[in-house]
Parts: sequence; structure tokens; C-alpha cells
Amino acid sequence: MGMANKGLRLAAVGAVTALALAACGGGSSSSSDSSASGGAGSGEPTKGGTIYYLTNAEQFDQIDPQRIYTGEDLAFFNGTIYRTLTAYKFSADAAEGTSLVPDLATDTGTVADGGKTWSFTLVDGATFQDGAPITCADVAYGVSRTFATDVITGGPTYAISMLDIPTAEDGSSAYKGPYTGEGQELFDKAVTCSADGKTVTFHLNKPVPDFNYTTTLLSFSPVPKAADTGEKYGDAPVASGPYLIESNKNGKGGKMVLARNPKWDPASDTYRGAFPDNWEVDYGIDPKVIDQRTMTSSGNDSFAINNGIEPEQLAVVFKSPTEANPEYNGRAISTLDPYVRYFAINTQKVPNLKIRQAIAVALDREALRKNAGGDFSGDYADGVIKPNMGQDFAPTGMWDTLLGQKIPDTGDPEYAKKLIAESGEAAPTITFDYPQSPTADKAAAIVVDSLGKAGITAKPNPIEPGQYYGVVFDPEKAHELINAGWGPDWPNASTIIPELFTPTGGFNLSQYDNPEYNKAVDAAKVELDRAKQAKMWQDLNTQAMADVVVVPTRFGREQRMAGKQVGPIYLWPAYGSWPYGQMYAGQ
Amino acid sequence: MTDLSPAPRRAYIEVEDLSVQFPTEDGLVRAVDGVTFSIDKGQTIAIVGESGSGKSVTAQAIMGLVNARTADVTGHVWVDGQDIVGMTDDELRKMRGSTMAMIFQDPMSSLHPFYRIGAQLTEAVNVHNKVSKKEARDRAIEMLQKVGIPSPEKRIEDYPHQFSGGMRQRVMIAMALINSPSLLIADEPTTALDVTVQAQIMELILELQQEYNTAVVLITHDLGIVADAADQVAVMYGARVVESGVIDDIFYKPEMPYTLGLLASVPRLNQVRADRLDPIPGNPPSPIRLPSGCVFNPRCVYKDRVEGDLCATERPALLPTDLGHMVRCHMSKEDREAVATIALGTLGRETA
Amino acid sequence: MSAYVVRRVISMILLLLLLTFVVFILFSLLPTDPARLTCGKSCTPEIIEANRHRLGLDLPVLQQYWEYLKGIFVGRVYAQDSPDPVVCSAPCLGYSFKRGEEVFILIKEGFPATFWLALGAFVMWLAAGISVGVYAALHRGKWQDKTVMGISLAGYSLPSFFLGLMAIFFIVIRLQLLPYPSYISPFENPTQFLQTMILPWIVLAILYAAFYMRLTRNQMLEVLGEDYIRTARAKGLPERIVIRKHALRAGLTPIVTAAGLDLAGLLGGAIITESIFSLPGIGSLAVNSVNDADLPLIVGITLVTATFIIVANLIVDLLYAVIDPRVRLA
Amino acid sequence: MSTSVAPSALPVVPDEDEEITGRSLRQIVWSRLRRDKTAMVCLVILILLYLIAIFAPFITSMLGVDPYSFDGESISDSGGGPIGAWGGISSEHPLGVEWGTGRDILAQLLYGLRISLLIATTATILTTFLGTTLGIISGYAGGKTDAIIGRTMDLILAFPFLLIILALSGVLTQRLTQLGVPDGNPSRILYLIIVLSIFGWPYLARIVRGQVLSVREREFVEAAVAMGAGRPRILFKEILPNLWAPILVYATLTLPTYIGTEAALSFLGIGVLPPDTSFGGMLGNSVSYFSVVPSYLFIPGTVLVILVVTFNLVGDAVRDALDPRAGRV
Repeated sequence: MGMANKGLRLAAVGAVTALALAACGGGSSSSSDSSASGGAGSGEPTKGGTIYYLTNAEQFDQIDPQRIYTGEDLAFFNGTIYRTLTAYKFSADAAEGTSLVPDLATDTGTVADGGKTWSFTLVDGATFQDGAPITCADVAYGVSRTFATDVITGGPTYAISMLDIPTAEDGSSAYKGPYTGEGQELFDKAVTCSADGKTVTFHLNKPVPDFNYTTTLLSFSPVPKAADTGEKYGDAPVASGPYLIESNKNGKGGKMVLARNPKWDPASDTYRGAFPDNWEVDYGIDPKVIDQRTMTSSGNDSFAINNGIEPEQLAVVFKSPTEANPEYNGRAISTLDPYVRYFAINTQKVPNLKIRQAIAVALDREALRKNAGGDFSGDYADGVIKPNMGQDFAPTGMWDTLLGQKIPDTGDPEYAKKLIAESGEAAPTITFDYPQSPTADKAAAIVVDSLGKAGITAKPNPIEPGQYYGVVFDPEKAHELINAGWGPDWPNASTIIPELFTPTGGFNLSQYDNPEYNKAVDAAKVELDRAKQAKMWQDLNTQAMADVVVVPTRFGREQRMAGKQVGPIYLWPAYGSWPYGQMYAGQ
Repeated sequence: MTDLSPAPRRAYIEVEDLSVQFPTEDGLVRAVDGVTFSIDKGQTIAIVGESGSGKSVTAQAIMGLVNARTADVTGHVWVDGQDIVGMTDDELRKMRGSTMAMIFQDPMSSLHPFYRIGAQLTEAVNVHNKVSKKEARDRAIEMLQKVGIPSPEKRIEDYPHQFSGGMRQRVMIAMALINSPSLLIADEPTTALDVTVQAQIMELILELQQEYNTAVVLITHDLGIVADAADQVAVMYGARVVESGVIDDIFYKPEMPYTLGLLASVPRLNQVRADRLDPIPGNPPSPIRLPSGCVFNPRCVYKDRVEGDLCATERPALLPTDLGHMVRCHMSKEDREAVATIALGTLGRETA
Repeated sequence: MSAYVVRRVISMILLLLLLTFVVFILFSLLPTDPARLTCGKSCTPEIIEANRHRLGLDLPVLQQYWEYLKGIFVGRVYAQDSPDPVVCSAPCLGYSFKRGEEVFILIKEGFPATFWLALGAFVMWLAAGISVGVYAALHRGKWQDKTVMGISLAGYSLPSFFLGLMAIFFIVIRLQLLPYPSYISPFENPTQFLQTMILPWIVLAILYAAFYMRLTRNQMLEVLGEDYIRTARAKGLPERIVIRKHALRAGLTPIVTAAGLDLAGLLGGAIITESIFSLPGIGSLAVNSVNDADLPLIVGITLVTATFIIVANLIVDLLYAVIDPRVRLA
Repeated sequence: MSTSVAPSALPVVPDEDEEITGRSLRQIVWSRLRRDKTAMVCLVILILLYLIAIFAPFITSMLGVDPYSFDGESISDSGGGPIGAWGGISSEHPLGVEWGTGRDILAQLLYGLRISLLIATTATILTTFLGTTLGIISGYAGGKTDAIIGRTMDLILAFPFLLIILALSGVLTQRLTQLGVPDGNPSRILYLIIVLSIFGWPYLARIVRGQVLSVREREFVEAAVAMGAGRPRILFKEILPNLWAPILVYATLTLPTYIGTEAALSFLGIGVLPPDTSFGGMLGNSVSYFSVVPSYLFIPGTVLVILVVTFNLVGDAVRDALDPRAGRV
């Protein structure tokens, strides 16, 4: 059900505060597009030193492994303090960088029963920070926490939807998590341990061919039962990776310091480099300051990394959307991120297809893109699956054919008027929900203006960023047009299409409920032939665009930068993040 | 100051052609315009007039309290042979509080609310005398005793708000006289007080005047007080002295129509047919726009006794009419006496 | 005197109670549902209901208020009947589930930055405002006075955020005289602390000083026109003693007390200045709490800030009674 | 204060109402104002600003600009920044264009002026009304009524008003909409006017209350009471006319304060909805860009400061004219 969270987090960026470390979800990126322009990656990694992670956020959204759901945070914590059964390979290459490698498990899992049973055997010598060996029980306990939905909030809920545990009458799982213990026996049947405690087996309610991708999520990482403090576990989590949290103080001026975990045995972990002695996350720094410090790269700032560049500096750092200026060559990245930006159209409130088409046709996508930063902000989108998704992507032809004729990027108000006339309805008045920020306010102005040219009255409805999704997910409060963004959890459109366009999806802002479409989605989900499945996703993507469930505006591009002495410099396709587990300070 | 030959002065205080002008945005304010009078030690001169007539500014000019930076002071104020006008700030300051002292109208606001009265009294001693704390304190207690404050050694620790109005004025008098000044200026010293207290305070002032042989300049609009206390009177109107002389001249042989009006407006116990007072018609002039000619002419009911429009065009001079009796009026002496007879006669009072 | 103190303290406590009540009611009536906000994406009505119960939001408003009041003194445990209760120790001003922290602790963490900001600005503006104000009063009507009044008018006509942004633009970006502000405790790194605080201090001090110049000047002019000042001059006191001992004492008392109230107001957070200079104070916390719709935090900050002002009112009044003997009998 | 050495305290002015008979206080104040050159210049500027605000749509169309049209040509395709120096100043866009949209800054300023003046002026009127009414009632009624109004004022003044205004904006704006105020800007502007007034009236009410306390003891009020005049009549016919000087002074000095506060609130994000803009909103936008395009900061900032300074100068002059003792010589 859950989903990569950038949509959520993105909402907060640019507002006065961005609480979570702004970030990414999964997804691959074609390396040809990435401008990790050589250089930095070539240096030999050195051990020791500290890497400084500069951020405007004032705290991590979550530190509790079962609650983390922000791409960048998943990558960061997975690379430093939490181990998972499986993980993505560190590589800039799109295919390689999203391929699986074993981490806590000895291999990437054994499938049986036509995809309904998955087993993982734990490596020898893996321990928690207190020296206790990590056992199957710890993994099972970690997974079980996800079921305590009243305590462990915010994290992915794949365990609940996939594990073979019956549901109660109200549709929720019959297992209520380890704190109440209600239905514990049901969970114990679904997740079993071998006698030696070395092998964990997951029994699923239906075949999941890519279940071992799911287990890369931190919600499948081990938690020692004795140390679990429920809601407050994130305050003092137990590390299983090469680092532990030495101190953490949230807020402006605060920082999180990671120090080496003395009990971590490199022999048990071939996945992580664990080069620097320390990590320091500096919270609450003004984005302008982050830019300036990273650009200058003097003193400790030569070991700094950031995860975003302010629009005003883009033209300073980059020659073009794909190439950095010589001065910053080798330490600045501009590449497609995993996200698609779009406006969801509430199909319950705008049931007439012609009207939805008119809205899509009238929107001035060029102005919107310019406002977001022009070509630095990304390419025009024609669907919700991005080119960097690999085989699941195919052009939908949305702006060429799907709407009846070719639609220019600036919109076609005359044609939109015609579509309204054909709709048999009067030109509508709609409200545009968006999380408030200065840039978003300007985008809203563009929406109002361009729809207005087609006779559609649009009213902007700015919502405080922290409350945004709370409002738009409430069917009572959501309006006709809803600003959104989405990135997949792993490189399979199964983490996009069902989430966005079916009633059981977690991100169905359009409130789209088309029985035929739902059926086709269910079929695609369980299709074991990956190539066939890819074709199905492509068709479903095109179909949704033809039905104008959303108006895709941009395939997002992002820019980030590091100090002169940090490596390697590339955007890790797995999470659209830095390859934290492989990074080093000094070369 | 280069006064080469100070002529021998007959009087201790000699005010000569004193003028005070304030330039303001609304125009030049003539607060005092050519005031002249004189008195000796132990004597009292009362300056009477309506509010705004310039009497208070005259008093402040004598004390040197008119700020030279904001006002234009001309003429002479001779105090014991020294001209106040033109003195440096410091010379003036040294005279204030020692040679000359002042009592103000409102004892409620004239004492600093934050300091004990003892501190305020000893401060006055210390500024002019090098004495010990104890001596200053003793002197303060002695003065409080003199002005009739009971148990002064205790009250000296009190704050002004703990005293009644009359008591505060006594404190003010004590403070004024603590350095035995030879000139005391009392600016409406009883106006703000209860009627019963007024007499006591005046009595106290006169009593202490005897003791210290002080020259007193009494500013007031209360002719009753004048009659009891003053030796000489100067009547001011529109920034000028319009009539001056010894008390009997002013009360019984007034010659200026304004003085007549002033006297007529005072209720008297011996006044038989006093069914209504006789106020002067009209309002006092604005100091910004003093009437040309005689300042009183717009309100003067007798100006037709003067030929032509002399009253409105030419400023009358302050001229002696008798020995020591000066009048500023265009009417002839005969007319003035005739007018006075009529005016005082209507009051049912016999002429002297 | 002591009866006066008791009376004042009692009326202050009543006002504080009234204040907590008004704030509580005001925010209880908001349609924003705190229970919904604590719920993640996978939200069902059951979870919201459970959260509502955990937060005690299912109780009648008056009882919630009582629980809240009680919590301030004896602490509070949320979700007592659940296996995972949240303890909020006294003084409990609520618990921010959004941040997973007690409101009191969040405010306490924000306090140092706000405190230093307010204190430094306070010292600067009082020093500048009073000295310049007195100077202007003594040169009343002269060019010095007119200049001061002009500067003062310009000063309080500048919106704080414009002044702050200009300071950053010129001092930090263009002339690079100072690094970008980045707050640190003065005990940890005094140099960086001063480098960070100097601009916000100046910006805040200019705004207040402009106002206090006028206030001081007018107050001094009023006092200089008082009869007792004339009395002091008539005594023959040198002008500087008249000014320092007699005029300043009376003239500055109301100014210093007014400044006390302003200081208290600032201790509740200078929202705009803190936002512009990235200071991790109560003002920034307040803006964040609004953006996140973090109701317990908003309520907590409102209460703490208002309490500062009310308590400062009391202190100032009592202090006034000490300084001005006339008040003592009241 | 009785007579003193300070020249302004001389019996110059108090005599005036007796001396210059036949001239009302209003005429006197006006004649004083007319002599104050700065005030007259400012007054003219203010009238011009109001005219500009009222006729903003005509002016912008005459200049060939408007605040809503996007000009993709004037901004770069990479980054969205304006093409040309100083925010893209050109003959087409005299003050440059907005980052990311190419909207005209001059036109936005003129429209921002409209909103700023609308909110500040209306809020000042409402504040003055509330403060005067409640101040008179409080001062005249005394007793319980006075105590209740007094406590309410204490309470309001103790509130951190910026925080409250920010926190309640969303909800109360919705309330207003539910009450029938048109959705969008009308509700938002009304909300600002109302909250500014609610947090502003106690200051004036305190002044008015004090005045009422002194005025109600005066003879003419006692006379009116003796003649059996009704309470409203006494309050508004006898007492109110004696209060207009402090009220006018307060109102003229409140207006610029409200302009500044409104700008601060829109800077913090509580303002008019896009596509409309306000001074505070423009300055808020400038934060992201002003290290590269300083004119985004300085143009609206300067206009805002001029506006506030002009109002303050007029306010000062009015106060001086009404009560020369309080102001300059």
C-alpha cells in the first residue's frame, strides 16, 4: 500500500520549513543522463575522516527503521546503521544500480511455492551494537512492528498486505502487532524461523515475484525485542550496521553524529565500505548557506554533501541541465530523479472526460516548467512512468495523439474551449490544491491564468505544507485539481500504477475507480513474466493518460553537490540518492 | 558684561525695561514688554494681572529661569547692583537659591515625587554651602521647624505625597529660605491651596520676610492678598506694566482703566450692593498679536475720552502721575481721576 | 505594600487561568483534527479513533482543559490504557506527537537562542534609544533634535523583514563581512555566536531604538516641563545635576518599565527576525508549528509567550511601586 | 503641567481657543498643517498613492503592463531567471520581471499597493471604531463593564498576535467563507482586516478611556446629565466630540503600522491568493533570489518604506498640529 515518499516530502521543500530530509524514493536512472562528470569517482577511497551532510531540514522525519519511508533516508540509514536482508548494488549504472545483492542474508532469497514462500538465511557474525548476534527472531520481530499501526506510523506497510495473515471484518489485519499481541499466532505462522535461528521464511498470501526487492526496505530490518520502546524506539535505536548514533539533537544548529559501531564485523558485511570514521548531519542550515559552503568547499566543507541546490545558483554551477561548469566539474550532479510531477484530477468531482481533457489541454506546461527552473527542473512528462524506469517505460503519446490532436507545451486554449463545448457542460469552476511556497504560489498563478484563457475558472487553494496530504487525502476536503508528485519504491511500475490509479492504492488522489482498469492492474501485479508485465504497465499508463486521470507535467530532474574531497560522486539509481554505504572523505 | 559705570541704585531690586520674547512657529511671542519697577530689602512688591499678562514670565526672568537659548531677554534686572540679564549661566546659577529664591504656585507638583523631602532640602543647602551631611540635615530640620512642620526630624524622611498641600507649600518655603536669600519671588504661592490655608501661608511668608529682611516679589491675581501683604503694586496687562505705585495709590487712587476694572471685579465684604461683579468686557490679548497702541484699548470703555485714535495707534508711556505712582494711559490726569471717581463711586466706595 | 503584592499576584493568576482557558477553547474549536494529523498515510477511521482516545481528545472539552491544567503541575500520561503510554512529565504543556517530544522540552530547547537575541537587542536598544532620546530632548527644536526625530521615524518605518534582508544582502552577501548566520551556543563557540547574533541584534535594536528614542525624548520633554524641575533649577542646581538626578530618574522610570514589557514580549520569540536569520528560537518553532499544524505546540507556545507578558506586567508594576514612592500606598 | 520655562508651555496656545474666536479647532489645525511643508508634500504624495491604487488597472494598461500575464520570453529557459540586468529591466518591463514567470514587477507593485492600502485603511477604520466605542463605554460606564473590557484588553495584549494570526488564518478564513463571504481573496482580506482590528483596538481604547474619565467630570457633561440627557446622547454627542483629537492622532499613526504588519504577514505566507501579489509576498519571494537579483528585494522594499514613512510623517504632523506641546517646537 505505502509508497515512496518524495511526493510527500517534496511538498515541504521551499516552504519555510522542510521537516524531513528532503529526499527520494527508488527508481533507476539511465547513466547516459547522469552528469556525474567523471573525476571524483576515480580517486582511491581513504579510511577515516568525517563526512558532513548539510541540510535545511531540522530533523529526520523518522529514525525508527520500521517507520522510515523517505528515499534519501532509507539510503542513508541503510548505508550506515541498519542492515537489511537484501540491498541494491552500489553503482551509477541504471541496471546495475538497481540490481539486488545480499546484505544480512547469504543470498538474495530462495523462492518456493510459485512465488508465495520466500526464505533468507542470515550471514554468520552479524551482531547488534551490543554484540548480540542477529537472529531470525530479531528479523521477525522487526517485521511484526509494522502491524502495530497505531504506534508504528508512517512506514511502508507491504508486510501487512503481502504476508499470509487473515483480515478482520473491517479489512485490517487480524494481527495487531507485538504490543497488544492480538493475533500473534497468526503472525508466527506467516513468518517462521528455522530451528537454528539462521533462516527466516515469509509465507505470502499471493505470489510476489519481486518480494526480495521489498526486503530491501528498512521495515524488514531486525530489531531486538528487548530494546524496543515502541513509539520512542527512534530515540535510541539499536544499530546493526558499521555505525551507531553517538548523539542527535534536532532543530536549527542541531546535529546527528554517527560513530563507528565497535561490534560491527567487516567480515560479516561485504556490502558496505564504511570508510569515514564519522558522519555528521548538520540540521537547519539555510539553503543559501548550504550552497555557498559547498561551492566554496573550504575546511571541513570539502567533506560536505548536500541534496539540493537553490534555483538562483543553478546557472552558476551548471553549464546546461546535464553538464556542470568546469569549476564544479566532478562534484556536481544534475540528473533525472525518480519522480514524476503531476496534477491529479479528482475524477469524482470532474467525472466528464471532455472537461478533464480540456483542463489538460489548457494548462501552460511550459510556463509551469519555467517557473520550476526551466530545463533544470526536468523534462515534459507524458505519463507517470519515467524513462529511467527501464523496460516499464514507453511514450504514451499523450500530447501528440491521446487528446485528439497535438497539444503545444504552452497549452491550447482554443481547443480546450472546443472540448468544453463538446462536453455538454458549462465551463467549470475548479479549485487547485497545493502546498504553499513562493514558487508554488507562482505555479498556481500560472494554473489560474492558463485555465482562465480556456474559460475555466480556477481558484488557488494554498495549504500549509505540513498539513497538505492530510487535507487532500480527505475526500471531504480535496478539490478538483491536486498538485502531487510520485516516485516508485523499486524499479517496477507495480509501485506506481496500482498506487495512483486504483481504489486500493495509497496515493489515489484522483479517486479513480474503474472496474475494468482495476482488473487489468490486478492481472499485471501477479504476472510472473517480467517482459509481459512491462508491456501491461505501459498500456495501463497510456490508458490512464487517455482517461486524463492526472495531467503529468514534468519528469523531475534534480541537482546536488559535494565538497572537493568527497567521493564517489554519482546519483545512486536505487534511491536517487548518494551512495552512502560506499562514500569516503578524502582521496 | 561691560557696564562701566553702574550708577548708584536707590533700590535693592531694580527692573528696568525688561522684555522677554519667544520666537515660535506661530510668530513672535512678547511675553514681557518693557516692564519696570523697583523695591528694597524687607519690602514687598505685588505684581498683579490676569493669567497671560506676563507676570509669571517676569518672575522667571528675574530668577534667570528663562532659557536664553529659546528666548530673547532684553533690558536690565539689577539685583544688589548686579545685572542678571547678560550673566553667564553659572553666575546666575550661583545666585539662584542663595541670593534669590522662588516659591511656586502648585506645591503638589513642585516637589520631586521620588525623593524624600529631607534629601530635597539638604540638596538646596549643599549646592551653595560646603557643609557636612549632618549640618545640612540640621539646617533642614531647623527650617522645617520654622515653617511650622510638626516633628520635623521624623517628617524629613517622608516623601512629598505624604504631606498635605499646605504642608508641602511650607516645605517649599523652607526650601526657598534655607539659604537666607535676600530676594524671594513668590509666584502665586497660595492659589492652589484651600482658602483656610492661604492666610496661614501668607502669614508665614511675611513673618519670615521680617526675620530675614527679604525683598519679596509677590506674583498674584488675588487683590485681597495684595492688600494685606504688599508695600507696592505693579499692575500688568498685555505683557506691560500699566500702573504701579505704593499700595494706597493703587487701591485708592487708581488712574488706569484696567486697574479700575480689576478692582471692580473683586468682591468685597464691605460692598453693600454687590449683587453682581463687574467684569471687564472682552478677552485679554494674545501675546502673539498684541494690539497696537495701548494694549488695553480694545477693551477700554473710556478710549473715546482720548482725541482721535491715539489709543489704537500710539503706545502710551509709563509716566509718573504722583511721586512713585506711574500710569500708562493716554487720558489726561483729570480724565483719569474723573473716570476713577465714577468707577469707584459705582462700587459705593468713597474716594480717598 | 504586601497587600498590594498579594492582590496583584492573585489577579495575575486569574488572568493566566482565563488565558489558558481562552487559548484552549480557541484551538479546541478548530476543525483541524489533531488525531488525524498523528495518523500516517495508511489511515483508517479506527486508527483515527484510537489516536483520539490516546490523545484524550475523546473527552469533553472542559475535561480536556482540566487534564491540561493538571498536567502542567503534576505531569500527564497519554494513552494510559494502551500498552505503549507516552509520559509527559511536569510541567507538561502538552505532547507534540508530530515531533515525538514534550512541548515543554521543545520550548526549552528554543529558549536560549530567543533569550540571547532578546537580551542583546534589549541592551542595545535601551542604550541607544535612551541616550539619543535624552540628547534630542536637551536639544529640543534644534537641528540635532530634528535629525534624531528623522532617523527615528525612518527607523520605525522600516519593516523588520526588509531591514533584516538588507542586512544579509549587504553585510553577508555583498561585503562578506560576516558569514551566513548559523546559531551556536555562546558557551560553545563565542566567536561564531557573536558573528551570528550581531546582525539580528542590530536589526531588532534599530526597530525598538527608533521607538524608544521618541518615547524617551517625549518623556524627557514632559518631565523637563514639570514644576519640580523648575524647583530644582531655582535651587541653583547645576544643569547636569538637574538633568541626571531629577529629570532622568523621573523620566526614565516609565521607559525602563515599558522596555521590560517589550523584553518579555520578545522572550516569547521574535518570529520574523528569527526566521530571517535562521535562529533556532521560539519564534522559528512557532512558525514551524503553524506550518505543521502542530496544535499542542502552538497552544504551548501561545501560553508560554502570553505568560511571559503577564508575569512581566506584574514584575514591572511591582518594580514601579519600588521606584515610585507614590504607588506604594495604592 | 503649569507654566514653565519651556517656551511651548507658555500661555501661548491655551489662550488660542478663546482668542481666535470664530475659528473652530479644525480650522486652526488645518492652518497649522498647511504651514508644515513636509506634511503638505507628504499629504500630496499620499493622495497620489491612493489615486494610483484606485486607478491601478488604468495606469497599468496605459503603461502596457499587467500583473497577471506571463512573459516566457523575458526569462531564461534554464533556471527561469530573468534575462537582462536588474531583474530584466527593459522598456517593456520598467522594473523588471518576476523569476520563473516573467510577470511585470511594476504592475505587481501597483496592484500590491491597492491591496495594502485597502487592508490598512479599512482595518484602521474598524480599529478606530472599536477602540473608540469600547473606550467610551469602558470609561463612562465604569464598574463591571469597565472591568470586563479592561480584562479583555489585558488578555488580548498578552497574546502573541503574530502567532495567533498565523495559526488561525486557515480555519477562520474558511469560517468566513461559510458565513457567506466570497471564497478566496475577499475572505482572506476580510480576515486580515478583522484580526488586525481585534489586536489593535485595545491600545486606542485605553487612550480613549483615559480621556473619557477626565472629560466626564467636566461641567458641560454634568450639565447634560442634569438636563436629563439619555446615556447614548451623553456618550456620543457630548463626550465623543471632545475625543477626536487623540483618536485622529492614533488613527493616522496606526495606518502605517498596519501597512507594515500586513506586509509582514504576507511575508510569512498569510496574504492574498495568487495570481494576486502584495508587498510582503513579493519580498517573501525575493528571499530565494536576491543574492542574484537584488532588485527583487529593493524595489518592493523601497516602495513599502516610502509608503510607511509618508504616512508616519503625516501622522506626526497631524499630532503636532493638534497638540504642539507633544511634538516638535
